[in-house]
Amino acid sequence: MFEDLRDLYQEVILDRGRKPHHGRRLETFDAQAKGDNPMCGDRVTVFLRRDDGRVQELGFEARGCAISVASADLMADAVIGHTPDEIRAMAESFVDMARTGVSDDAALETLRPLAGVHDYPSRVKCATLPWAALQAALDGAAEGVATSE
Amino acid sequence: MFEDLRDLYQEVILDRGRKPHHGRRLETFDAQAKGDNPMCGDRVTVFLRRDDGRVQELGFEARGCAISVASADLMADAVIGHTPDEIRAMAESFVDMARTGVSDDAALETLRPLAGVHDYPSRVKCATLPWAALQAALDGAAEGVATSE
Amino acid sequence: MNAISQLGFDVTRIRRDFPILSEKIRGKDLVFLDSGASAQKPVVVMEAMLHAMQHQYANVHRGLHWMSERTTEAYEETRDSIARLLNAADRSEIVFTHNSTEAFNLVAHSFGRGVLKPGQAVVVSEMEHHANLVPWQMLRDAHGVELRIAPITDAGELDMAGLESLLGDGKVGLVSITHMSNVLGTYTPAERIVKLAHAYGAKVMLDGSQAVVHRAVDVQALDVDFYTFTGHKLYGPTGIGALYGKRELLDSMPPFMGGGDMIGSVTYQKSTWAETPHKFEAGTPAILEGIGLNAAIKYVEAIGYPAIAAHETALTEHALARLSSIDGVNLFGRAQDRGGVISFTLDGAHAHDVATLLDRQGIAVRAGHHCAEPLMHRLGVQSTARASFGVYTTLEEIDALADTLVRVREFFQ
Amino acid sequence: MNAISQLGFDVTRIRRDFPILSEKIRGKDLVFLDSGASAQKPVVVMEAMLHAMQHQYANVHRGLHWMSERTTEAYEETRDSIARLLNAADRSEIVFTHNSTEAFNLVAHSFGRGVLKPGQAVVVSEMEHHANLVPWQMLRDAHGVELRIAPITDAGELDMAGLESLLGDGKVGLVSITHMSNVLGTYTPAERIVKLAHAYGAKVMLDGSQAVVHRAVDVQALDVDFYTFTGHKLYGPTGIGALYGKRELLDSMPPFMGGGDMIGSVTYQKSTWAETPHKFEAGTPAILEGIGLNAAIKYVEAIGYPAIAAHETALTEHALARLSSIDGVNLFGRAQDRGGVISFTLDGAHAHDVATLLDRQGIAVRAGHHCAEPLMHRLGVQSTARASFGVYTTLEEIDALADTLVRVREFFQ
Ligand SMILES: Cc1ncc(COP(=O)(O)O)c(C=O)c1O
Ligand SMILES: Cc1ncc(COP(=O)(O)O)c(C=O)c1O
Repeated sequence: MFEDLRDLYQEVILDRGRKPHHGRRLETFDAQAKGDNPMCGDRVTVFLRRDDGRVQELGFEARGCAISVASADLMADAVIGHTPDEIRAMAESFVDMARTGVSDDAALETLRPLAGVHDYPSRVKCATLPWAALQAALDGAAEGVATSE
Repeated sequence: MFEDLRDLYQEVILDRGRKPHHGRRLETFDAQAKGDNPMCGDRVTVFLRRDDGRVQELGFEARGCAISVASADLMADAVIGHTPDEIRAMAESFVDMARTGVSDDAALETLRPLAGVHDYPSRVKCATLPWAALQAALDGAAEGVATSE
Repeated sequence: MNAISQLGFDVTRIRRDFPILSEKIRGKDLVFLDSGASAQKPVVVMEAMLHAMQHQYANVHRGLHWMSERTTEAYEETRDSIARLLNAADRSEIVFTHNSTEAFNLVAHSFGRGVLKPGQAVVVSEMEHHANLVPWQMLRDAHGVELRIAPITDAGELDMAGLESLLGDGKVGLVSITHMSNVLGTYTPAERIVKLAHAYGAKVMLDGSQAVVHRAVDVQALDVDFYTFTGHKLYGPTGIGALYGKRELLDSMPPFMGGGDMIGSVTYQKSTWAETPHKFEAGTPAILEGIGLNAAIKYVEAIGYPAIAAHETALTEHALARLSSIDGVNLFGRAQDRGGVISFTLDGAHAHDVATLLDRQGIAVRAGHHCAEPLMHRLGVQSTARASFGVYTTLEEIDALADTLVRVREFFQ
Repeated sequence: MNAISQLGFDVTRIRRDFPILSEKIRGKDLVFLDSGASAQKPVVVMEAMLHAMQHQYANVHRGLHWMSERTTEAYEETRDSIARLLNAADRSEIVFTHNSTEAFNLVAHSFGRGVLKPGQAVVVSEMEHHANLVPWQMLRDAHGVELRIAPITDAGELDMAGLESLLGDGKVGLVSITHMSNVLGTYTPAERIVKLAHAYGAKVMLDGSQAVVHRAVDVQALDVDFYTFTGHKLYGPTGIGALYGKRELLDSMPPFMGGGDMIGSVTYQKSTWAETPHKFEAGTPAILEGIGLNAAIKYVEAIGYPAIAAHETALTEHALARLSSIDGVNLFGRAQDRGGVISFTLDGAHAHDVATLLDRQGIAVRAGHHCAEPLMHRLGVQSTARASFGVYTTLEEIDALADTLVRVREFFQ
């Protein structure tokens, strides 16, 4: 019945959505920020620990759908070890991929399973919300962000 | 060209609209009130002198169209010598006639030339404005009325 | 008994009035179960708006020419229709707004700042739409009016004792409560609320955005002070709604917005206001939308509220029976008196994911907080999925929802 | 040169897009010279709205289903079109309103109460529509902001020296002026106004309700802070308009109305707001009207402003020449830079009577104070008649007006 949804809900998304690897508040962290999707009430709070100018650890607390949780979790995998500038570039590429469905940015390899959201405009935000929160954390925003676009 | 407008602009209306008989502020008066038509900025101020429970004299200042001036002037003719209660009844009949075009009220005989307004809904107010002001004057309203219906 | 006669009227015929219902979504038949967010429009509404644009249109209230006079008549006839629909005592008690949200903001501004005094209080309930919460918060923060929250029971009904205890100190100037919850489907006991509030000297505003779609409303019988609904949920166009207010209350309130059409006379020093209801209607109104709404109201009246209510009851009972029999489906709200709006969650799947999977099969439901975040907290969830019904909804569509939900559960297991 | 080529484009073809123009009024051909009050609608606008209602409609911003997503896309595309029309730097600078009146009230409320401080001043001119006067009076009376009136010259142009002298004390926070007068047809020197006001530290709002119908507007080139127009005058549906605001200004302002769609998150204690522009857009928007407005904007763009402006100039010059040659006709406004709106009176006849007689011949003009009472005082009249032109207006229609006016004068002699 839902064959065609497999492009959106790939196995890794269902898995990570159900049992994320990084779904916890860090014990010690240097920055945190939350992202809200006011349309649906979803919220992701990101905690990060930096060292040597690089993100060493990232955890998150999320209330949200499989897409947003999986996206947060894959994001954590992807950004650990990277500098804020690298992460900002990655975030930009990612948002672009979520909207268009394609990307030639090699850095996004492990994030590619999320490209399927582009077919479901209202779900694009689910995938990009954790990235918005992460950027706010990097920018030191206290209040966090509400994505409404 | 305007033959069909003769039912609205009868000779008496053009005459009275141009040269009203009662178009002046009374030197002494017991009551006054103004009526505003906010849609168009027309205004009629009515002054009246009572004696023995009857209206003895009525004057008015108007800025308005031929219909409203003629209506005020014919109203003055019609109400002089009458009691407030009689005038209120007359006003009610008149408004009814202006809306429907017909009336079997004999008291309205001299006002009948104004019945043509019923065909021009936005002009009905022009004809009824002086009557609204007169009623306000009888009721002792200070502020006057703004007809917006 | 077959499905159609069970519904109390000929739903097949009704569906023909809504051309959009034969659309395909990703190759599947559209099953539109999101009428609570906004209803589809019958052909008569389209025709009324089209006719105006093709044959009879000009600005209203201002022109002295034929087109303007006729357009004004058509537009103002809608006020009569709304007065009839709500059984208002007088047409001047009907204020055109752009939706219910504007009606709440109007009352919060004009009654709230103009009549209520700092130190007085406004009561809303735990199951309000943001439209009936945020304007009062803004009033609280700007004007020093207290905001009190009337509790609901675990069944999702208004807790009348709780409401009464909020009224006890006599400070409450206004009780503003939904007439039907857009999340739980609960009808509130409007008459009792009004009696209770009036006994404590408070005025009452009811949010009829959902209620008026399903049941006859009689503002005089309810003795309610303010009532609002929004056109687009009542099969009318967007951009038009209405506020009912008792004449003497409306008269006592200052205007909300300033501009053309709401004035008596204007000088730089001082302007005076037009009479009720015009003093609340600044600027060029939603003329075409008013004309469309009139057609919608007549459409609803032609079907008749008894038939609509019977249809809604049949659908709701069927849906509650079908959905509650599915393992892992949780239903919210068990009010005695409830209407055709059903919120649910599915164990192991987020409401968004459920909605996306349903959508893949052509089934449109809403998922999220439904503009009622505090109620979500009260229910202990972040979001729910919601199916809501209209005059054109069929039992078969509800079956499609139930059958597909079973598969959704399997997908996420 | 014949009339058509004189107009710079094929008005016959354009008239076919407006079916209402072939209506008869009391047996006479409709001559619609009241477009300044509200314009007629081209078929493309009707079709866009009809198509949405027939094939693609649901509430926006909320649903996760196909119909809602597609409707949201269609509606939000209008924001892009408006941004393009006004040349805004970013689509987030476009706030949907219900008309220009609401835009003024929004700015008077959110900027006026939220940013301006008591003791500061707002400047409007002597030729404003009530929409750009009454909201500031209400702000003055509620918030202690002074209201200053910039004079106009006897020719009906803005008195720039007079404006400058009002700015001298540095108290003025906002200058809010029409970009084109709906009574005199005057275009104001928007760029100079903005430069001047900015030099004194004041922000500028321009009322483009009339201007945008006739000329290309570039808010970035003007460097204006707020700009508004109303859809129904731009050949779009009623119930929709727009406010442009510079992003940082909009960001600095509190919301106007509260409700759904404008929130970040809601708790009883405190709510946060959505981002600009959504924080100013409470409740279900005018979805169908937004979709219709998009079609109207594209229609105007397809004709092109150069052609529209040339047409308007030709009509206006012809009308001024014809009307000024009629004995007893008085024209108001002699601005150097003026557009297709002409106010006049006729000696010995009140404007209403003139309008009624014209209407009898099928000619629709407006008569009254045109929602500009203080300007009427300034001109020393109670009311005027007004002819105003659209893309579909012909030279022949102006001739019909002029010829009939001669007869009207005779009638009242
Ligand atoms: C110059 C001007 N400003 C403002 C308005 C108000 O427009 P609306 O009534 O659509 O809000 C109008 C038209 O009525 C106008 O001509
Ligand atoms: C109960 C309730 N109140 C108010 C509203 C607000 O209606 P609108 O957005 O049309 O103003 C809605 C719908 O969104 C609703 O369901």
